[in-house]
Amino acid sequence: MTLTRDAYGKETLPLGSARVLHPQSSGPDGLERLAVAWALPRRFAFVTEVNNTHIGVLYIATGFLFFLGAGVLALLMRIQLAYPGLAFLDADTYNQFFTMHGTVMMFLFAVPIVEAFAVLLLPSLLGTRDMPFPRLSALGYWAYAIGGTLVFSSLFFGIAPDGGWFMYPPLTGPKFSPGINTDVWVLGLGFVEISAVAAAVELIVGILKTRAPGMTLGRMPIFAWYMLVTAGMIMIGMPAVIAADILLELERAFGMPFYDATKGGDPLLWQHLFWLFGHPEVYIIFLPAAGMVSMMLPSFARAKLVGYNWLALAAISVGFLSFGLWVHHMFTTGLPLLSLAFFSAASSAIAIPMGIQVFAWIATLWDGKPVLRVPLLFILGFLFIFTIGGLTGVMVASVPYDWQVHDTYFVVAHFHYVLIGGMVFPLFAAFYYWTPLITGRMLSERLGRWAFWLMFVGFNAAFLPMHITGLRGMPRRIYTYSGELGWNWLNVISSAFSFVFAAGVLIFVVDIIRHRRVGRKAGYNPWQAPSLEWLSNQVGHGFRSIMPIRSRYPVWEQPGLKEDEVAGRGFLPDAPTREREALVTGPITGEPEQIIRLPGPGWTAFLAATATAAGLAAGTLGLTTIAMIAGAVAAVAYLYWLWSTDRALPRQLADAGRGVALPLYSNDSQSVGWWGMVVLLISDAAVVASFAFAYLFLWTARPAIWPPAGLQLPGFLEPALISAAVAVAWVLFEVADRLNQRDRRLATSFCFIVSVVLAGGAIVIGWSWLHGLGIEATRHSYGAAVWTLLGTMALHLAIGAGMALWCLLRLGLGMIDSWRCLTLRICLLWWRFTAPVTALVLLMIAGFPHVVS
Amino acid sequence: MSSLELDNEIEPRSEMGTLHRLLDPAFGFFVWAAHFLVVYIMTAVACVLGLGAAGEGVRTTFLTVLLALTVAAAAIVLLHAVWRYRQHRDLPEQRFRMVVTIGNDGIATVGIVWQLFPILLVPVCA
Amino acid sequence: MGRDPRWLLPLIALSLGGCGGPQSALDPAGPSAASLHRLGIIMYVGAALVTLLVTVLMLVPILRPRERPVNRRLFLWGGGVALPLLTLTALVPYVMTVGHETRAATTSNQVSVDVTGYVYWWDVAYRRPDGSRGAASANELHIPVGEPIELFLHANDVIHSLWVPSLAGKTDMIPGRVNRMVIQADRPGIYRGQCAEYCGLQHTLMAFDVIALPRAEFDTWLAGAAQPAREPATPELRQGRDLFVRLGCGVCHAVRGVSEARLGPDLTQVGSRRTLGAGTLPGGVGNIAGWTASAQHLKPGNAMPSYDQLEGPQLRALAAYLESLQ
Amino acid sequence: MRQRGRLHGQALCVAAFSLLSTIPGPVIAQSDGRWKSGEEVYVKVCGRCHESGVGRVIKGRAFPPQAYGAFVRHGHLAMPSFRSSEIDDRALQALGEFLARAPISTQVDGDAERGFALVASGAYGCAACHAIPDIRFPKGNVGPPLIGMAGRSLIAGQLPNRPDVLAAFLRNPPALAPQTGMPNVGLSLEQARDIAAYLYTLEAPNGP
Repeated sequence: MTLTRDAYGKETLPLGSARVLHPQSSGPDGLERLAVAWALPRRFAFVTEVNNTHIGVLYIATGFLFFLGAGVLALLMRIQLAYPGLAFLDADTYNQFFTMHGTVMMFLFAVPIVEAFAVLLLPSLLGTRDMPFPRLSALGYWAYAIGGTLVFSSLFFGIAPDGGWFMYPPLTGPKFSPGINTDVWVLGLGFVEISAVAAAVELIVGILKTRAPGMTLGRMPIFAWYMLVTAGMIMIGMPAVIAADILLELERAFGMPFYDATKGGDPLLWQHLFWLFGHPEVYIIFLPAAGMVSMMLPSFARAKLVGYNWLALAAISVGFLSFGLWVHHMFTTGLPLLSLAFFSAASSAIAIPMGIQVFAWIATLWDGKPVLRVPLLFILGFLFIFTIGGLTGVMVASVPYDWQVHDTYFVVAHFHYVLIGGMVFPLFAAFYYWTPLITGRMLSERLGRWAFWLMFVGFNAAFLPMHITGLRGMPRRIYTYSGELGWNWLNVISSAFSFVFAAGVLIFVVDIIRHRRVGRKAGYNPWQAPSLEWLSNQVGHGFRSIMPIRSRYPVWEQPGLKEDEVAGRGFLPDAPTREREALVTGPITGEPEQIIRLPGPGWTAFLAATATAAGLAAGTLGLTTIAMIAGAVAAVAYLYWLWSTDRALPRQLADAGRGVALPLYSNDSQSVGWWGMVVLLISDAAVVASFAFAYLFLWTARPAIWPPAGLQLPGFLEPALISAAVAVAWVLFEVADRLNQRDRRLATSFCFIVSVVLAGGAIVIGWSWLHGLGIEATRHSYGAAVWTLLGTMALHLAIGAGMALWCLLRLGLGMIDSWRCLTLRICLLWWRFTAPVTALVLLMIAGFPHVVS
Repeated sequence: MSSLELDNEIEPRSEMGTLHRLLDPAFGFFVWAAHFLVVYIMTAVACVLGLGAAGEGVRTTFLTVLLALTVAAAAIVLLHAVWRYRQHRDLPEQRFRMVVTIGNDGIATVGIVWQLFPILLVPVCA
Repeated sequence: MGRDPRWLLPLIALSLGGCGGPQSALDPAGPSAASLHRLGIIMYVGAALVTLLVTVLMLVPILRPRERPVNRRLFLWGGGVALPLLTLTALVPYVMTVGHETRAATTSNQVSVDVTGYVYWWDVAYRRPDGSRGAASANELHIPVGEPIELFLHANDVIHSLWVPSLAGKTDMIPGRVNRMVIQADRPGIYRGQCAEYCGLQHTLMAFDVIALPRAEFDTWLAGAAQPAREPATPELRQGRDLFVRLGCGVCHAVRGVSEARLGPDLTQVGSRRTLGAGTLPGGVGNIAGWTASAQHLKPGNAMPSYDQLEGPQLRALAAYLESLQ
Repeated sequence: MRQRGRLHGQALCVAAFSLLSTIPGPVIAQSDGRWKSGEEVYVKVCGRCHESGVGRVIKGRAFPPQAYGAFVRHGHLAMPSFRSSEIDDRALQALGEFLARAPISTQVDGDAERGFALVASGAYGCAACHAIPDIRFPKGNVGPPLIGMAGRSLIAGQLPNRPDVLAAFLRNPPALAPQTGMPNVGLSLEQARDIAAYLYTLEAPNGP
């Protein structure tokens, strides 16, 4: 074994002393070591497993159960609407049902299940053993599964949310919704936010950093492109709704009037923040589905994807443009026509990338000789239904036309065409396509055709008439209607065929249950797909060895790939550290950089998730003691988790196979931890930006009384002091990093201590400043916004101070040194973000009132 | 890596270099987003400040500014596209990057230029 | 704008069946609804053609006997770029010029009405020339035919949305904001509207009527509406009025000349209204009695309590009095 | 007021009694002295009173057949008793069976369909106070549910449930039942009869 050269030749790497780990030298062979390292825990300990492939299956199953549950709600509602004046459901129950149907379908089914597919498939599609933060995925899954179940079961106690899935205040404010129904909704969303953000971090860093060697950005499976865009959208979009949720809870729990017009708040603030997330949300759901379609099509068309580059750029375009559409949902709110028209024009622009995608898929079909199997049937159904949904989308994006159809059954029909067409049909295609990968058996072709035709006919016959129902005047969210309005027949048809659609889903469920016994054995690559996932055996370590990739369609175009993979002629045919490992590659070129050791089974993620879910739920229900206990358990679990990161590692290279040795550790921007922090900070920036937006927006809503008369305007002295203190603290952190490089432990410690003091001082000055100004949080929206913004920055400083203490502790225990300093550098990233942002926020708070008054 | 046939593209070794190379293909959309936010916020603020009641001259000036911003944004994006095209056209291994960059710039340009319709056709602050 | 696509109407009528109904956007009776309907028809036809194109294109490769080389460029540039770019470059400017009549400037002698959304009913107040609150009504908007009417939309509690599909699109009523909207009916008639923004438990039962009258009739109606309520003519009606006062109905409801409150619908002309409880029940003395006695049963969660403590004759007298308020 | 209502009832009873006395024996005697069926008995004898509005409606009341026999043999209030010489046991049995199965008498000069249309129009507010089986909304709970109106004994708890009385009550409820909460909604006589006819189509849920 000769080493050609080290991977990147950093000076920090003590090459001279390097002893390369060669695990082959003794003990059992590589395959056995892999099997041991990646073994699944047995029996009940399966909850400790964190492997993404394992979590992905659980994720999908859970999401599908929520789909069935919310579907049953829909059927019950369709019974109620079948005839005018029925009393099958009373008003209150109906309102809870439609709210839960929307909430569960959007938040507990659609977003989680597309992320679940990514979590399940991406490791093998990218040709890696696993993505970098498996515990994060596990945390997201368990929080979602436990929390989602709690939220769904609120239906059985009559405390389900009843404000509609977009929960407009003031209807959902403390005055008009005093019950806990709304809090249950916020709770549910909280879990989705945890799981979505957790999965998004994992996906972004995973896609960028753990690809097969040689898999450049241009060779990634197209699904990875779609998921990269989707995860990016989650990181930007989710924070807006997180912010809106926080403001709503602040108003409900503490009376801070953000949405209460009588105290200077504005209901439209919620709508802006909610739809800033809510519109991209539709594309967050659609894009992964489109990615799956793009993955499946080549297998059935027997041709390479036409316009891979075009699809990648279309995905990026959609990702960006979808953020320019949020007022799309607010055309009737009386905003100036010109403002509305900007959004109308932006909405129209998104038609181009959408058109590109649809025609690229059709061209792919033309390019080959299509084989009409069940997944392709669902894809064709998707193309048909989604096209109609997209075209009605152009209609509702036309401002004046939307004035007629907004909040009517036309819109109900439109978004079901978009979501069921654009997401559920591809999802069923994916179920039929990838089930053999998981279970090793094929689903029934015959039952599949039945399921498809029932779903296709049932869907169209149920939802096409709704366009007309809406145009004939039926608003959405009404539990009954008069028989004289001309909607009777249309509703009967919709109700009847909704059951036909349900019958199709039922057949699929039956098929899933029976195929484990009687399904045909799938064998290797049953669809003759071109992508890597069929090489993986989907248990534990997945690939025998990690194959270098030279093509977008490796299975078709790299002869001998399978043989080489099985023979262990790829990278990492062994487990040099005897732990779970993955290859870290460059985000652009896919050049191997490092071997990371991945966490194996452990209780941390499960415990943290359970405790978080229990704590949040108990808090919502007012069970303070339980909430506090659960919170403490969660805190301990998270701290333990953090403590266990940045592990001690030998300064060694490890044999990665194919004559390459790679380091086991990196303390700079090559490390996955650094990338994870950057992604999180982008998300955090979006939260702060949302609060800043709220502050500025409330002025545009009430320019005459904002800030309220008689209030002393803030001065610049305290902001300057605070900014200075924070800036010094940041600089000290930078200095600490440099000093640590030179092993100056005492001086480094001193920097940490001073920065803690400075952060604490800044918080105290800010506190007394606001009190001195007499700004109250509950009297007026101005005070509420100022307190929220400064509170957020104080929290950032407190976390920064906590990080300094954390580093101090680890330094003292010898867990930070000049080589092992990733923790310090990640905390440094936090300060690089917090210090300038704090100064900007302070400048805005001090300066803006002077500008406007 | 000698055992791999990698693109000629070289992995940037600096923090910012990687982020920059990752985000550059979406340059057009960052401009689009900035332009979109600026015209939207300018309109909202102008209407709050009473542009609706202002004289014809003020409104024309306002619209002219919007118009100029739009043309400038579109021009910047197109220049970026031309620049990247000249950089990459002779490098077959950079074709993917080039197509994505130019395509994004193109769609972003359409998105920016289409904002002319509202500016030219829709009454201000109505 | 553009050629009148009236020749398409038979086609649309054929495909949609009957489009009438008291609350249908497909049966426009005002200039705004008509121009939106015209826009709609253009888009329906366009959408149908594109759907047909996509469906045919995707079925051809499945159905054709043998494969043929494909022109990828034509698909991507033609279908993906040119098709949306050209159609939308044509459509978007047209869309932007439609519907401005609902925000049109108004002249000074126009009818201006303040409409306020409450959970779950509508307060209607006609502005006097000096801007003060004139004749009031509830859940019914009388307008003169053929004139643009200026509506100022308010919300008292939560967000509502005013929508009369036959006349114009909807505009939200948002607490803390006043939205302005102009509607016009081109022919006399009764046009039903309904709250279009979910506003809580009884969002469903929040309808109202626009009654378009010839100008002369409207003037008569408005003059009548501005008068105080008629004195009760019979002993029973007097008993009814006394009950109205004694039971505290006047704490919430205004009857011009009897009470002034504004928490509930103005009842000065309740006897002539087409509906009770914002479209929950038709008018008439029987329904008034039923509504008074069991408002919470008929529309649970609305602000009116059920007056179930009344004796039969009292209920009748009260109902008769209210019905006499024409 | 209440007093006057009771007087009305007594006057009606007296009138009925005097009418009964005019039922002569010859009507009963048949050419062969035998009854062909229970229906014949009803039409020829019972119907005299029970179809003319004098006696209560007895068709469609779903009593056990023996109960009819007991009434016939023992009489009831204004109704005279009939001996076995006037009607033999077999004929009585047949009569009982016929009556138990017979549908309600809709001997009202009204059109039930038109009546339903009037009720369903909502203009008179029937459903605002009464739950009516064919009307899904509203389902009032101010007055009693109207299901089973066909077989109910009393109108408003105080008036005999007879077609003419029902029609008169519908036209002007306070006139017949002064304490009622049901207002005069301004029905014409014809409309009232139509609605009465409709109400007599409303069987009890577990009726015959």
